[in-house]
Parts: sequence; structure tokens; C-alpha cells
Amino acid sequence: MNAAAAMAEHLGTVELRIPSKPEWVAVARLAVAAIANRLPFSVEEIEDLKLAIAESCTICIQHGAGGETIDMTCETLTSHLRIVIRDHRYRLRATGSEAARAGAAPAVEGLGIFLIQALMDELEYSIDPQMGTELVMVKRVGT
Amino acid sequence: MNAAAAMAEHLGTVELRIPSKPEWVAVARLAVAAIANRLPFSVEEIEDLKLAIAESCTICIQHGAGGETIDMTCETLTSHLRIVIRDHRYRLRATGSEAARAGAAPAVEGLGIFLIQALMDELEYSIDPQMGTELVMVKRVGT
Amino acid sequence: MDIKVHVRESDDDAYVVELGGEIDVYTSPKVKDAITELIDQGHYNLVINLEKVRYIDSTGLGVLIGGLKRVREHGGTVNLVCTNPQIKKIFDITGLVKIFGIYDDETGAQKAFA
Amino acid sequence: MDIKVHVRESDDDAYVVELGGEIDVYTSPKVKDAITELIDQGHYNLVINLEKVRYIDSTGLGVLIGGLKRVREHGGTVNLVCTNPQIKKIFDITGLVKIFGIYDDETGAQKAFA
Ligand SMILES: Nc1ncnc2c1ncn2[C@@H]1O[C@H](COP(=O)(O)OP(=O)(O)O)[C@@H](O)[C@H]1O
Ligand SMILES: Nc1ncnc2c1ncn2[C@@H]1O[C@H](COP(=O)(O)OP(=O)(O)O)[C@@H](O)[C@H]1O
Repeated sequence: MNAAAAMAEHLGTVELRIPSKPEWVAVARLAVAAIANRLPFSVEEIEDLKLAIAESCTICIQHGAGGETIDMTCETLTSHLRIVIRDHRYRLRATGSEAARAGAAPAVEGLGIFLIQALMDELEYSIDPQMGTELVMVKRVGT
Repeated sequence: MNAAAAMAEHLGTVELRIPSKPEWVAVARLAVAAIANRLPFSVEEIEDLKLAIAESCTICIQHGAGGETIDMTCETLTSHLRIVIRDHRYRLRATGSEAARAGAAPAVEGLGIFLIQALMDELEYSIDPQMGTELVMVKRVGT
Repeated sequence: MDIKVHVRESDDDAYVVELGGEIDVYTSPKVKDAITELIDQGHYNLVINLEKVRYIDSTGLGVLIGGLKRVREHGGTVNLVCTNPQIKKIFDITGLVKIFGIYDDETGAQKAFA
Repeated sequence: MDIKVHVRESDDDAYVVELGGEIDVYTSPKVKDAITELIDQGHYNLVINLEKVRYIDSTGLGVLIGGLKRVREHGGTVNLVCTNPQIKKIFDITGLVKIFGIYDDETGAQKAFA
């Protein structure tokens, strides 16, 4: 977190839970587009966010621990949107990216993760068929 | 519940929590449109659902018990979409509409409630500045 | 979600409030401000053009009803321009179709003042 | 959310798969089925027209890559028609722009077989 982000005002948090099935991913995509509308993102950035959240859901569905739902938390701040996507109630340890990567090796370094990494400003993830999946991603405003 | 509804298959449940503030109602509106897309609703019926959920959120914001969030549960069945919107964790007693109406008299019989009643197939509600707000509404497929 | 409010004077001594986007609990205060300002300036014959409005909820209807009530106190009226079937349906359902003049275009809405 | 898949034979002995809507984890199996069927019938020169596609994700890209791999085994190829800048960006980012022929219209994509 840099100084600008530290001074950012918290605008609100939206939580969404969908069934962990392909036909529900579109709901996450449209919801995140509506949420992103609260911030001055460009149309292109909103498309990036839609793709990133859909890829995250796809990873939960295809590589998840068989959780019945996918839970998303979208935290909106004046400086950025932070999205946590998780499968099966697994939570990243507080130490974040380092811990997640030091733990169980991610099962996939596929196209989906690659795209999320390319489209978002920050990404931490942990994908484990036993433990479940969690992704934490940040898209900053005006970068 | 009629016989057709009793045989209906459960397709999935989506849960959404938004801050209880005007600027977040659009997120509920777009999310419900995406959810309704899973069922063979017409464009007009989806517009009805968007308005009904938005009116419900508006009631929670304007007449709620000051809850910080609005919680929505959207249950999708082959025969209908059932939406529960609640403020402040208040829950309708299991006996439903009768009990809700027999309890604290609803504080508002305004345009919002009138519209929801006109646009949806079923509505039960309880609006109480102390207890909170809960609305349960059903829109059937192909009516 | 967004609302556009554009106010202009028409030929017939009326004022036109052109709205675009979505009128809901978040955006309707902006519509109310525009209408209130016109009335405070002494303009009581208003055309509210809803052609570019995709969505209106009860708070939006409340703003229109409030505006109508205030201009009527001064012998004025509010005429609406509305072609969107979904929005027309809302005016039908609520019976508001009986208290507002609703027209298919601005020319019709303005002629009604004559 | 919806996908439209339309397959037709073109003049140049190629087959055109015209796609419309959104290609994601839910809809991409339908795209895969259409492409697999063509390849199973012995058609190895394919034009996949993405002009009416508003959205594609990694599962959709995976289907296109899978199709390309299979037709190449038979000396064929897959040419894409794509004009949407957001979708072009995805092909750029992933480097897939280097393995597919990407054209602005069907004429260009078909000429490439000649
Ligand atoms: N940049 C690339 N270039 C070519 N092929 C790729 C690229 N990335 C992935 N692929 C191929 O696309 C298919 C789907 O990839 P991916 O989504 O990573 O699989 P998964 O995530 O299911 O493990 C695979 O056949 C993979 O080999
Ligand atoms: N069918 C109607 N015809 C005329 N005026 C109405 C109608 N319904 C409501 N109103 C008026 O519209 C305004 C807003 O109504 P409403 O949304 O019911 O208020 P509330 O904030 O109590 O829910 C009020 O001034 C009310 O008197």
C-alpha cells in the first residue's frame, strides 16, 4: 500500500455468493461491472475486471475443492477496487502473498491466472484441490 | 404453492449484500437481471424484477431500522424466482404473510410497495422502523 | 448508473427538462433539484422529456408528482414526453397517466400549453 | 448470457463458424462441439468469425487453441475474424496473436487459405 492508497476513503463493500457452476459465472461478471461503476474506471478497465472475476470463478469451479458456492467480497475505495474470491471457505493467511505461495504450490499456472495477472494491478492466490481456492486482486483507479 | 411449483427443480441460490445506501441499489438491480437470465423470463419481466428489487432496497434504505447492509437471497427454480430482501437481520416468522401483517403494522403503504405488488406474483412484507424490513417476493415463469 | 439533466427554454414560454439515464433513489435528488430551481425562478409550465430515460422508480415518480403539485398551485402544469413502453407501463399501473399529460414528442407536449 | 453458433461452407472450400454473444466457461462447450464436429467431418480449413462476440475468456481461448492444434495435424489452419478491441487485446496479451491468423473481415481470412 502506498501513501495515496492509505488515505483512500472506503466507499462500501459488496458480498456475492453464487453456486460453483458454470452457468452462474455471468452473474459475478455483471455484478462486478455494476460495482466498478461506482469508481471512475474506463469502459476498458471494467471489461478487464469482468474477465478477471470470471477467470477466478472458473478456476474455483475447475480446480476448487468441490465447494458448493463461490464467495466474493468487493471492497470499494476511492483509490481502488479489491476483490476476494474464495471457494470452500478457505482463507489466505494474513501474511498474504508470500505465505500463500510458500504453502501448497498452486496447482495451475494456466491461461486464466495469466490473464488475471495481466489485467489486474495486484494478485495473490492460492489454488489447492484439498484446501480450496482463494484469489485476492486489486485494480487501481487512474493508472 | 401449487402442484407445478412443488415439482419445480431447484437451480441455484445467489446471495448478495450491499451497503444500505442509495448509490448501491443499481448493483442489486443489475445482479437480479443477470440472475433472472437463468430463467425464460421476457425482457419486460426482467425489467419488472429490476424495479421490484430496487423498490425493496429503497424501502430498506428509507424505512429500515438503520441496518448497515441490505441482504438479498435469490432462489432460482424452474418454475419461479423467489427473492428475500432484508435489512438488519430481521426475519419474517415462518407463518409468513399473515404473521407479518398481524404484527407491527407496516409503516408505509406507498408507491414502492404498490409497484412491487403490481409487478410480482406474490409479496409478503414487514416494515418496522424498530425491527427492520423484510420482503419476500415471487415472480413465476410463463404467467 | 447515471442521470443526465438538461434544462432549456422552449419557444412557447415553457421550460423543457430533458432527462437521460436512470432515475432511482440515488439519482432522483438531482432531478428534484433541477425542477425545484425552475419553479423557484417562477416557471410553472414544464415539459419533462423522458425519451432518453431507461428506468424510473417510485422516488422518480415522487419527484414528478411533487413538481406537479407545486406548479399547480401557480396555475401551471407538467407535461411528460414518454415513448418507452416499460416506463409508460409504470405510469399506467400507478394511475399517474390520469394526472399527467403524457405525449409522444415535445411538440405535442408544448402545444398542450396553448 | 448467450452464445450463437452458426456454421456454413464458404466459396473457398473453407468452413466458417460464426459466433455471437459471450464465450465463457458455460458457453464454450457449445463452441467446442461445433468445431469438433467440423474437424470430425474432415474440414481442416476453418474461419472462426468473432465479430459478434462481445466477450471471450480463457476457456474460449482454450477451445480455439484446441481446434487449431487438431487441424494442424491435418495440414489445416484456423483463421480468426476479430475487430472488437477488447477481444483483440486478449489475443495480444496472451501472445495468441502470433499463432492465429487474425483478420478484419471474412474475405481476408478466407484469402489467407489460397
Ligand atoms: N499462451 C499460450 N499459447 C498457446 N497455448 C496455450 C497458451 N496458454 C495455454 N495454452 C493451451 O490452452 C489450453 C488451455 O489452457 P489453460 O486454460 O491454461 O488450461 P487449464 O487452466 O485448464 O490448466 C491448453 O491446451 C494449453 O496448453
Ligand atoms: N397513485 C398516486 N397518485 C398520486 N400521488 C401519489 C400516488 N402514490 C403516491 N403519491 C404521492 O407521491 C409521493 C411519494 O409517494 P410514496 O413513494 O408513496 O411516499 P413514501 O416515501 O411514503 O413511500 C407522495 O407525495 C405521495 O402522496
